[in-house]
Amino acid sequence: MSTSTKAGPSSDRPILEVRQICKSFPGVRVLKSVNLKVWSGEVHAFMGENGAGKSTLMKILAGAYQPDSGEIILDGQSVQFRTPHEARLAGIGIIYQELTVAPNLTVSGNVFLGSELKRFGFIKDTAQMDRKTQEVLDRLGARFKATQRAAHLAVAEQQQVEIARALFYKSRVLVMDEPTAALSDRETDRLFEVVRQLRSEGMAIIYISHRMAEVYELADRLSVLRDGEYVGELQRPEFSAGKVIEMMVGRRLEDFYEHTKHSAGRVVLEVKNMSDGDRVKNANFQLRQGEVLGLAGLVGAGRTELARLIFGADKRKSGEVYLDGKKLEIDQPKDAIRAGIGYVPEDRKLQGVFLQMSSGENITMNILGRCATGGVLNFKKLTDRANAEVKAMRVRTASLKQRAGGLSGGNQQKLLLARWLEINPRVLILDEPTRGVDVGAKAEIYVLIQQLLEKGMAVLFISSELPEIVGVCDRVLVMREGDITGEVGGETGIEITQQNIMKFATDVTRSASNGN
Amino acid sequence: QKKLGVVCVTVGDLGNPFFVQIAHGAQAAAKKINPSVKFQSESSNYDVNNQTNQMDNFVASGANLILLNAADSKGIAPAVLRAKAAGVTVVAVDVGAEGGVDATVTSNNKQAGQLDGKFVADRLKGKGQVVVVNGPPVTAVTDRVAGFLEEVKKSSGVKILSQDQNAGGSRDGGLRVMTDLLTAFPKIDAVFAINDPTAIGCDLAAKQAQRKDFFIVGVDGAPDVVPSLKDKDSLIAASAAQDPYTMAGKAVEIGYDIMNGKKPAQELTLIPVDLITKDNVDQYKGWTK
Amino acid sequence: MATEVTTEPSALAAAKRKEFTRSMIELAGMLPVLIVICILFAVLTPNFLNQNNMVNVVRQASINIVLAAGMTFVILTGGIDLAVGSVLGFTAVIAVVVSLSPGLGWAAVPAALFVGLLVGVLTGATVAYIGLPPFIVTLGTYTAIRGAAYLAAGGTTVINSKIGFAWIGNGYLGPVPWLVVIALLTIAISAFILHRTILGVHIYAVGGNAQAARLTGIPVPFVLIFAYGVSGFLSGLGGVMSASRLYSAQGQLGIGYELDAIAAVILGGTSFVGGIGTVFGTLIGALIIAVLNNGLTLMNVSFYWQLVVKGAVIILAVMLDKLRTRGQAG
Amino acid sequence: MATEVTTEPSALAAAKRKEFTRSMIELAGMLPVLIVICILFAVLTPNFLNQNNMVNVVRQASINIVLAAGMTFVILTGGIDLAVGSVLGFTAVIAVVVSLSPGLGWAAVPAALFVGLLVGVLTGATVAYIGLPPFIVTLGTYTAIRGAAYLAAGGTTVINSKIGFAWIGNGYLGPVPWLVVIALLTIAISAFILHRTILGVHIYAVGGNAQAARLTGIPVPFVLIFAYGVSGFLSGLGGVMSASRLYSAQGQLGIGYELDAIAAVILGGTSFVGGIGTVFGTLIGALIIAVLNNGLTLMNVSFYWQLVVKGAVIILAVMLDKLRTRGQAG
Ligand SMILES: Nc1ncnc2c1ncn2[C@@H]1O[C@H](COP(=O)(O)OP(=O)(O)OP(=O)(O)O)[C@@H](O)[C@H]1O
Ligand SMILES: Nc1ncnc2c1ncn2[C@@H]1O[C@H](COP(=O)(O)OP(=O)(O)OP(=O)(O)O)[C@@H](O)[C@H]1O
Ligand SMILES: [Mg+2]
Ligand SMILES: [Mg+2]
Repeated sequence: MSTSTKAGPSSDRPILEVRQICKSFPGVRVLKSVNLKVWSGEVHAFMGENGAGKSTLMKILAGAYQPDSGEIILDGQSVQFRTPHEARLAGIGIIYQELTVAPNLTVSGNVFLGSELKRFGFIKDTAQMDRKTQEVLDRLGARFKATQRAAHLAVAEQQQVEIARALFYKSRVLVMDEPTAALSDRETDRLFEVVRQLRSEGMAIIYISHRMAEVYELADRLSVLRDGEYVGELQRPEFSAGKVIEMMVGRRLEDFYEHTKHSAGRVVLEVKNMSDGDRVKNANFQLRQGEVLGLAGLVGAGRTELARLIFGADKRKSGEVYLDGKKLEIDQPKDAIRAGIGYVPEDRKLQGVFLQMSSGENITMNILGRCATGGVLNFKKLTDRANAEVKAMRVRTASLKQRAGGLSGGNQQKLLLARWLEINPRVLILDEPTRGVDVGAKAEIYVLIQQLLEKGMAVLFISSELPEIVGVCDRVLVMREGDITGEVGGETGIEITQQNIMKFATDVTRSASNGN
Repeated sequence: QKKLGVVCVTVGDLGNPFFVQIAHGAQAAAKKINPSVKFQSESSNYDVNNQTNQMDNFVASGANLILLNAADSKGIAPAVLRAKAAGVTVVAVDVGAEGGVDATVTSNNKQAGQLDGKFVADRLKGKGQVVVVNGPPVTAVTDRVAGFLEEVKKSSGVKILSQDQNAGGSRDGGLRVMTDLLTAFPKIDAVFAINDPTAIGCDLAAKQAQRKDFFIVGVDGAPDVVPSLKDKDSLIAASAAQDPYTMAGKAVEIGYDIMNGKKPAQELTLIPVDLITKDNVDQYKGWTK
Repeated sequence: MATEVTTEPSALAAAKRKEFTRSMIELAGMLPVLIVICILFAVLTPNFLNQNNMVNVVRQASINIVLAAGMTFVILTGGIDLAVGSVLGFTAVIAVVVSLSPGLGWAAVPAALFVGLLVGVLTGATVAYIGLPPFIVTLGTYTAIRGAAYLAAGGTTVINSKIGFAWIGNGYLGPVPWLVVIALLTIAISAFILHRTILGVHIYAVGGNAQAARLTGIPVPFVLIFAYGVSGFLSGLGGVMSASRLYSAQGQLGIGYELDAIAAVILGGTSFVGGIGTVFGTLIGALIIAVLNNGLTLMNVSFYWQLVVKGAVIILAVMLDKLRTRGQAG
Repeated sequence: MATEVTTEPSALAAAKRKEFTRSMIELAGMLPVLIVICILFAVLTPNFLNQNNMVNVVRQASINIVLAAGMTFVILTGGIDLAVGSVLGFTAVIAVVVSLSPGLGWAAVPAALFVGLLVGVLTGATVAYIGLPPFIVTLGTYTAIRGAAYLAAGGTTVINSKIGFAWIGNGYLGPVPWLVVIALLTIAISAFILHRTILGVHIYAVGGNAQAARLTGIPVPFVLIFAYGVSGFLSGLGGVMSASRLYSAQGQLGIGYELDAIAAVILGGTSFVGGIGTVFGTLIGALIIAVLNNGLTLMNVSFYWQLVVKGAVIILAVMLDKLRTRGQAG
């Protein structure tokens, strides 16, 4: 994980300049006169809180949206992109934040989506596309084939499809909007290698991420956006977490992972021989009261699958779950919830939040029974509970009636946490709870986790972001290809470090032979 | 003597008692000729493409005699041609059909309309406002309406208030359309409904609106209209009665004769209709069973 | 780590205002469109506004209102029920047939409602447990139950001119026909279930995000069975209303009613995607359709032109609604 | 960056095998169900398997095949087209009316096809640019165009017994009726467009993930207009086939055809969600429906029972398909 040395403009003229861009959606001004300069051969980090307008600006650059006013200057020339295709031809590539993979198409179909190779002008050249895609996939070290359907790819693999798509064109500027949100360390490292190589080839890369560590590692320069307004930029030597966060949120924020180690209590949850015959092989572990047990591993290691098995969301092949020494009969999530197990799923939008329902309804979804007589809801009670949670969790919502879909990712995540806190589970499983969440909200979520522990809960914490695992967990289990291959922290005597975790997460023998 | 092995019938709508009687009449007549006859009835739902398919399927299943109640007398012609080419005898019932059917047996729909029209004109003494509650645009219906209009228009004092509201030929359609027409026209003297279900629907609508300023005439002489005719409070005054059961039986007999080389006297056999009114309903025997 | 996050008051206020406008617009829904249509008819035809005719319109809408209320439940879960018209026909026949059996007259209404409920519950179970697409399941029942209706009626019209429950279709409660009372009660009870009970929240949740609903412990199969059950039950009620109004029933009763019911629901602003919509909207939608039918007939527009106008108005209404709510969408 | 990631051969092979099984199952689709039904009929009724009857079945399916092929395009984009039956009726009337105009006989077929295309394109544009739900737009056209069909026919049957394009509906190419040739050609061309051209990929992409399609620069509005345009055009072709077969047309021609077309598409394995399905599947689906109609008639099953059996078979077929592909789903 070496840090790049080369930095800064290689010529006087930026390859891309954005001047005074404004953009409104009906009822909201998202961008207010934003400026940005990007030079060839640099990685330019672009930071800001959830909803600051980063993605919107990038979509304008990529021709997906039209700006209301302002100018884009590419290589000294004022340009206007009416379609994504035009932007692509002009040399601007983009990896969108929300995955733009069509699940029903093959990988190569996705890579060439919108710019298919053709014969006679309209017949698709499948063979050619497959071949070229496979070349790029190999270069990215992808473990899937060009001819495969995209539907069954993991999120990280879909991310690789996006990357492959962007690499295809000789882009002069490449926008990466949170490309690592779904990646774990190994894929992230590989992506960084690609980014560095592209930089050395003279490409300009705009890199958006909520992970400070990545920005440190990769960026040469950094611009910050707050509430649609351009705040300023920092050169690499000026980077510091405090400063960046201050620029982003407009105030100081210290000590990111504040974690008081807890003395683990008695065993609350015990999982024995858990297996689904496919992705999870015979998992055994114990979870103690008042501890945060991390579950680390590469993407696809089977962590989510294990969590879902415990929760009863998927069919298990074998395995038992004990809570406080009592065996549980869990066939579906309902049973797990009744027993006192909560689960915050990894895909917020798909599996967690009810986007079309109000914030209040989202929070109280699990306590309807308690706030009702004979099935008829007591709205006073519900509103009180929801208000209390909104206050306690500092959910930023206009009112309890605001649709959850209108909230930022961090705030949606808080709704989910609030929902579970309302029923006070004994065990809470958090699957990637900070994915795509900005630093401010992340810090708040960590604080919340501490509060849960103080209430006597036990937390199973799944994350692909190693610094976070290291910072938050008391003990960490590491999974690889469906097996729990190791444990660090706690009584093992092995210190919780990224290196120690990675040792268990990767097949040491194989990665050694790869010389990686 | 050729054997009557398979008899097939396709009619407009097997949900309508009238057509069900056609099927029953045909089956009974066929059974009389050959007790082990295979009998098949289909409903075209007034869709001529569908009916074309049914005709083809009949031919494929080895029919000797097809009774055709055409959804569209012209559109069905190619199917008739194909059936004829395959050596099947085709008799049109209730509605004429082109394409060279061997015979046609029909109640005189135009006459039914005319009888009703004459009744209305007479009772109104040639002067009044008349509403026609129309039905699906099939010939059996358009013929009735044409006959009715032809007759009432002979009297210059008759004014047609409405004649193109489609009540679908059903009770609920009649009820719905008539309710609106009653609102639209505060003064009505007579109503012509294209069949009895529609007429009963109109009667129900009048009851609900508490209107008694007019009378209703229908077509069919269906069993359910008989009590209405007998009922003094009912506005239904007359119905031009057909006899589907007899008509279909006749058609089978004629068809069987043709199969055996006995041509009927004339190609078109018209079963006359009778006008049943409140006065003569007690003598009405109803549809033969 | 006691970081205080101060929210910008201006942004929050703007969001609040937006929230308010949205909920007002949602509440009003298609009401403005209905009012515009009514004003047009009032100007164009003198009889339209008289009180009798207004009662008339609602009475004519009543069966569709009842069917559409059930359809609202189903569409809210993200499904569809094509079978409502067939079930209406089948149950109407059953009601009349049972009412004709000596000594069993009292059982006519319960029998029809029960059969409707049963069909709905079975449909729901098929959708919930076997996971078949609702469109195809109900296309199957649409066809099969139509056949059953013909069979039950023996291919003719079954008639009972002394039907025991004639008051439903022809009686009045004060100046209001029972049909109207039943329709409005159906809307009120549906609204109560949808907006005031746990089950209601669960229905919206399942329609909005079935996966999330399962993961929050909502009994998704039960919710689906309930929704289709309601639709079936209300179709049975529609059958009873129809039979009582006509003193009779026949196999083809209710053909095509499903499209009117669906149109009412969608005109009422309920989304096919599920999870969005209200049963009040459905009421407005059903009234729009009934007013169109009534007004055009009063204007003596020919049946053919009525079709053209009705089709055009359906599209225009939704278009207008779209334009009206544009900007509030975010 | 010459890092080679060695993938575990076993896992990869397993994945490949799975992928292969899946695509085989997808390709075969409902074919096994069709075959089972055919075998049943062959055993139960002697006339079913004779060659004439086989040609018969396909000829009877031909119009539905053409409509369903167009419907496949629309459903693949995640939409629906309820208007196909109405457009068929309208264009059939137009074809006959034009064929009757002196000197314009040659224009009959082009006119019908053009009108169908136009309706489809306008529908597509409304869906694409105004963003109205396809169900409601086509419910509107379903109603309005039915009215137009009645008006064009003047409420009666328009007839031309010397229709210039009679060969379409009644001629043969060798032993095969032209109707069948046209239906199969339609399937072949549709398959070519869907599976071999860029436009095809775009249709699947729009149905699979409309947002992704937009962001990657696929001209989503054009794709939608094309899909609805195809459906309209093929409905027009259906109208021509129908008019030619009957030497005539009337306003109510094609009522209810949309349900048969949709049923064929869904039986053929195309998903309502969009983006999944093939036009070969649609062919199988249409044949299943035609075989059912034909076989049940040959077996002398009563009309009422035919409905019951058809409905049950539709549900059973999808259920069977579900069970068959279960396990391959992961
Ligand atoms: N199509 C749209 N219509 C209306 N509002 C939108 C639309 N797209 C984005 N917004 C709003 O614009 C604001 C900026 O969104 P954007 O996605 O650019 O934020 P971001 O900085 O990328 O946030 P994140 O870090 O969460 O990705 C948000 O308030 C969002 O709700
Ligand atoms: N319900 C499911 N159906 C099909 N595939 C699934 C399902 N859940 C997980 N997978 C796949 O199983 C593999 C293991 O994923 P899982 O989510 O369990 O691992 P993970 O270590 O949590 O990785 P991630 O970081 O992607 O969540 C991935 O390829 C994923 O796409
Ligand atoms: Mg973003
Ligand atoms: Mg995971």
